[in-house]
Amino acid sequence: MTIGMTSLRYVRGFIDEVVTHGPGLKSLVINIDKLPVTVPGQFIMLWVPGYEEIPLSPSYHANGVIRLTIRERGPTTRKIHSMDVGEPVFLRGPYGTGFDLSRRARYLLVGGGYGAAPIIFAGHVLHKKGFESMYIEGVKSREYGLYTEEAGKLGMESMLVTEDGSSGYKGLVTEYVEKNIDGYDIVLGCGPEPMLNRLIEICLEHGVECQVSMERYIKCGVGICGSCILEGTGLLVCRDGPVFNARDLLEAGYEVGVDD
Amino acid sequence: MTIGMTSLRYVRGFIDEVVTHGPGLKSLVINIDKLPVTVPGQFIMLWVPGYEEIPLSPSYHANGVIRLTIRERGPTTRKIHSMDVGEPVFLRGPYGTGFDLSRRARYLLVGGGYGAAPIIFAGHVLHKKGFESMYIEGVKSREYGLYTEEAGKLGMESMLVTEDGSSGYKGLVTEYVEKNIDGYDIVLGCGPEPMLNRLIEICLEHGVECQVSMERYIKCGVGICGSCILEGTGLLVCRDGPVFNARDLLEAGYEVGVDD
Amino acid sequence: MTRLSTKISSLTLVNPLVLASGILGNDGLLLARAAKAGFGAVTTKSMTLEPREGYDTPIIAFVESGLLNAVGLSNPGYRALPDILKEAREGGAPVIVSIAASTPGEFHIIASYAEEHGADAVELNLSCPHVKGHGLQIGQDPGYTYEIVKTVSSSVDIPVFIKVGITDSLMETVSRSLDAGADAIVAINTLKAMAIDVYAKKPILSNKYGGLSGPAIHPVATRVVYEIYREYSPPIIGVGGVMTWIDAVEFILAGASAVGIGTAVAFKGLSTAGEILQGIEKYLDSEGFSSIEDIIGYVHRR
Amino acid sequence: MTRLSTKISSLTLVNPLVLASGILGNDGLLLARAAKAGFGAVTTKSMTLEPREGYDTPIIAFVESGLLNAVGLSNPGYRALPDILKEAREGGAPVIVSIAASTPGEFHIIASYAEEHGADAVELNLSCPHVKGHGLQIGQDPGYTYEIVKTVSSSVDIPVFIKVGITDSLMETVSRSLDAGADAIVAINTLKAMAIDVYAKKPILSNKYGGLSGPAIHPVATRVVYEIYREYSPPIIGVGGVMTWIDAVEFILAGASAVGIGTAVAFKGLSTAGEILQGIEKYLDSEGFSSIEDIIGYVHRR
Ligand SMILES: Cc1cc2nc3c(=O)[nH]c(=O)nc-3n(C[C@H](O)[C@H](O)[C@H](O)COP(=O)(O)OP(=O)(O)OC[C@H]3O[C@@H](n4cnc5c(N)ncnc54)[C@H](O)[C@@H]3O)c2cc1C
Ligand SMILES: Cc1cc2nc3c(=O)[nH]c(=O)nc-3n(C[C@H](O)[C@H](O)[C@H](O)COP(=O)(O)OP(=O)(O)OC[C@H]3O[C@@H](n4cnc5c(N)ncnc54)[C@H](O)[C@@H]3O)c2cc1C
Ligand SMILES: Cc1cc2nc3c(=O)[nH]c(=O)nc-3n(C[C@H](O)[C@H](O)[C@H](O)COP(=O)(O)O)c2cc1C
Ligand SMILES: Cc1cc2nc3c(=O)[nH]c(=O)nc-3n(C[C@H](O)[C@H](O)[C@H](O)COP(=O)(O)O)c2cc1C
Ligand code: FES
Ligand code: FES
Repeated sequence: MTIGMTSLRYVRGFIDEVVTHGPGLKSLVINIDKLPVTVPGQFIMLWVPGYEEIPLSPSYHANGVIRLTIRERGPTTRKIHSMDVGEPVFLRGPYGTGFDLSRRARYLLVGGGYGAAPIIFAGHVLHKKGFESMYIEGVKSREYGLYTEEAGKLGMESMLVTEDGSSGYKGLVTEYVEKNIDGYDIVLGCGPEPMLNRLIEICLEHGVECQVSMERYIKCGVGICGSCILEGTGLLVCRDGPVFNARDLLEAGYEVGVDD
Repeated sequence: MTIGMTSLRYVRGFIDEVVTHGPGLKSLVINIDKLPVTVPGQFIMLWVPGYEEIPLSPSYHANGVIRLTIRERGPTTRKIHSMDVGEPVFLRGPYGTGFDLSRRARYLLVGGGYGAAPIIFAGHVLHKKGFESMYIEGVKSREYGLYTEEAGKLGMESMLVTEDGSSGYKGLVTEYVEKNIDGYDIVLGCGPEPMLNRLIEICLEHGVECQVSMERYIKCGVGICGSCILEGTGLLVCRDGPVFNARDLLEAGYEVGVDD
Repeated sequence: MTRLSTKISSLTLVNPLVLASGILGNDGLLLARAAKAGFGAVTTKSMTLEPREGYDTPIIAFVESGLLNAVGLSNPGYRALPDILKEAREGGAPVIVSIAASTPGEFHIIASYAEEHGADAVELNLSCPHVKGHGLQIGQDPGYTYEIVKTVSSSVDIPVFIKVGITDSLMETVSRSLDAGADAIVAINTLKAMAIDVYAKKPILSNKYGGLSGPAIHPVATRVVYEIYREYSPPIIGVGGVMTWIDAVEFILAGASAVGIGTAVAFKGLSTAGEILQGIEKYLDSEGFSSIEDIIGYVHRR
Repeated sequence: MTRLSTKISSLTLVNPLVLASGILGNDGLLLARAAKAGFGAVTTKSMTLEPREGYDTPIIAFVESGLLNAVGLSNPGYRALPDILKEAREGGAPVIVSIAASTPGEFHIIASYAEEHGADAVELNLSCPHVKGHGLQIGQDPGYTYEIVKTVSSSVDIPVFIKVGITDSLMETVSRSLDAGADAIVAINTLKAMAIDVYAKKPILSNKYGGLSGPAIHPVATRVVYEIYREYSPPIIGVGGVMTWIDAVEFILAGASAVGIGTAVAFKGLSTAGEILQGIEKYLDSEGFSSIEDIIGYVHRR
């Protein structure tokens, strides 16, 4: 895969809208014309000059509008959370692999925390294609919920899973998936690694295809610095991923179920 | 005018045929695929590694075959004259302006010496377009004749003018032109500068448009080194020319009739 | 001063674009033509004491990232300056005379002669990478540079610019030049390079080595402009790989008061000046700046 | 020896392509993967005595003519070498351990440790342009270089390569390195450069300065390879802007026995190795050469 020259320079966009979802969770809707269009699951690098640049998987991108859903975590995301409508941000990308949404199949979409971002984007695309899919989002508590409503509005079946039972199904998102996986052909997952590991196990048990988006420390984004290595596999998250087919991961030596 | 990137690198061609026209006059027919197509009057730079590179105006170019008609003059052209079928040569280009052959008009084509090269090429193109034209070639003596026969084969009216009367009309080519210019709309000329100067004067007198191809020492070919300046005009032969409309030349301060 | 105008020492330019030395600079009418095409100032080819034929062709080679040249300082010799200057000045823009020489005495002779015949500034070429005994070898010796600059700056009244190339002692050369009275720094000259044609199996240039210019050297030049501005903030003419208005603005933000253009002329012709100026104006508008002066060295401010 | 194989001192490579230092070189499995993707040898990231986090992002900036990086020598420290080497060697290609250090003693410690744990060669990085106290500052001092190379070459049996950058004393550094027992020269490292985003109005890299690689530096590297071969004809690994087989062949004709590749991996991925090798084979065929060895330094022969 050759990276297109257009993906290599920063493009400036301006914040058009700031959505506060819940504690430490915001989305920026950004007007940005010249950014090549992103496939759900691909990531962009966002740079606020004076801070670090960080990888983010858009929760929506079409017609010159990109939406980034961002959890406050450290200095850079804190800065981003302090930004207002009209301020500029700098994006380069998109990079890496996206979810394979090309097959007419039944998709089970599973997002955990801000991992819901590329998942709801995938939902939009699948909806547009008229493919059948269900959207499941796992969070600690209802105030962290992101996109079940948006999925519902698209006419998709959708479910919020909260650890504390404050809304929707009570428990871990993976428990809910395990109970409802029958009838689906492909599971798409993004979220904390233990969740993804469990998702892979469940899919293996049920013989269902599984694509997961992995997270590592991304510095260059283009497969040159080696920072984003998936230990023990020789795979790069920024170039071979972030979206991997679970089978490829396991074949490369990735080990699930070690840390939950 | 922006120079295309494809015109900037050398393309290797192989000599397919060597034609000996007369004393010190040869043509090389060269197979060369990747050279962008030349407009009659434009020039290419020919490089034989180990020697200088020199500007030449093709006498034919189509379908991956280019013909260069070359007078032996100094070390580089001597080397070229010693080359054989199968040997490689390196070309870059085409550069500069070509003759304007776009108008449905009656063209008088006038070549002097190896200046006949772009003129016969123009003849080929005009013939293909079905435009009316006459080909006149001026040389010292019949053994230096180049392309009157070829013009004849194309079905064009053609005339060899020899200074010694060994064939065709006896005299200077410009004398013949002066007598026969009536009825033509455009004169295209290439040859020694005194010939071109006289041609310009004749055209002025008869109110006929005149395009001439000028020669200066061309080193870079792309308008950067300043070597090919037409003194007193601020015009560059390699970029503003080599083909100039006589009117533009005179407006820029070019002086005719000074040295013949 | 209008929004595009800029100052380099005592020279005022209607706009910051300078035709770099060596590009069409042997002929006064061509220089005038460049000025009329939109260049805010024009520089002659580097003039030497004696006329120089220059090297055999090929004198130029195109590479992926720019251009190599080994013209060999071909020039008519400094005695041609009166004619060149007379014609060039009719373009209406200041004319900078570039000088290549080996000793303080030679530089002095040519600089004085240039001043006498109407040069608006002289530029001492301490950085030509492919001609022995000229240029880069001098630039590598800050002490000798000091001597040369001192000699010239104390003998002419017009501004004296110093053209530098990439050497280990670059910053020291700049510092000593400024100590010696240099009025502006021109950075950078080409980088010593080579291109081989794999089918010809030979270096392309007859001189084998040539100077690399164009997009290849732009990030190196930007770094140098930034460093010089950060350390000494003299007037700087940034040169190297300016192909678009973005490259020009990069130089100015880094600290350049003006921007030299060479290779872009080979690729796009003289009209490139107009396009770059348009781009700069649009940029000033869109970013809310009122003039070029507002953005000189801007990246250092925050 | 097959037609694509080549020798660098006592190392035999199945083909002349070497993964350059700093590209994916912190992880043994990645190095093995590069070997399997077709690289004839692989180089680790430059290893330092202590682990280094490296700089904040942005660590990379794209420019028209290539890439700027300021990774900041991020590496896990030389004590990670046993693991890296064990995994890397499974790729089947020789593994070159690059070392960045400040003193002969430090270079010695890391080189011996690398040898002990299976390195096929060590490469002394005397040329990193954007990390203080490492690299280029050493390369500018031929005497100190001599001391370092002497120390290392007399303490390990595996070949010792010297990686050089562009400095005024480059040829002297090479000469002293060879005197001191260096087995091959790796040329060149990146050039110190800067990229400014005109809308951000800031240098892009968090470190401001970075190393320029890619097409921009290829003609400079070709010149250096040519010069080193002409003067000393040691085994040379030519590095800098190899994007296509043509660039690789250019280096080999100029005198390189092998060709390093870095930036092309960012643009085209590891599969670029296969494409370049194919191109080289076709070239050998079409030009009537029987092997790589036939064309090493070919341009010097006529
Ligand atoms: C492919 C991909 C897509 C992502 N998509 C999203 C998204 O849509 N929404 C979202 O909120 N987040 C997403 N993330 C995570 C996001 O990039 C991090 O939360 C962000 O980089 C944190 O930056 P920070 O400086 O605010 O916080 P911190 O991470 O706390 O910064 C402090 C330091 O931690 C280190 N660091 C930063 N990121 C990482 C990391 N990933 N692993 C290890 N160390 C790190 C750095 O040294 C940094 O300076 C994604 C990550 C990846 C790899
Ligand atoms: C646009 C253009 C098109 C041309 N087309 C043709 C063509 O189709 N056929 C053809 O035979 N010739 C053509 N010429 C002329 C041709 O380029 C020269 O005859 C050739 O360069 C001579 O090279 P040489 O080294 O063999 O001879 P010489 O010119 O004797 O070489 C000796 C030296 O003379 C100098 N020199 C070379 N060319 C010139 C020059 N034009 N003016 C002044 N000094 C010069 C150089 O220093 C050279 O090293 C053309 C010239 C131009 C400008
Ligand atoms: C054909 C050519 C000739 C040059 N001649 C000179 C010269 O005589 N004196 C000089 O100081 N610089 C000379 N230069 C260098 C330019 O002035 C400029 O510093 C360099 O080309 C970088 O700018 P660019 O990338 O815009 O071309 C020459 C450059 C080229 C391309
Ligand atoms: C991201 C990156 C990191 C690098 N790190 C190192 C390094 O640690 N040690 C070193 O000697 N060279 C390092 N280099 C320089 C390369 O090895 C190589 O010399 C340079 O990039 C030129 O080759 P290229 O144009 O093929 O990239 C690095 C280059 C890049 C792009
Ligand atoms: S982030 Fe640099 S290789 Fe993936
Ligand atoms: S030949 Fe160089 S400008 Fe015309």
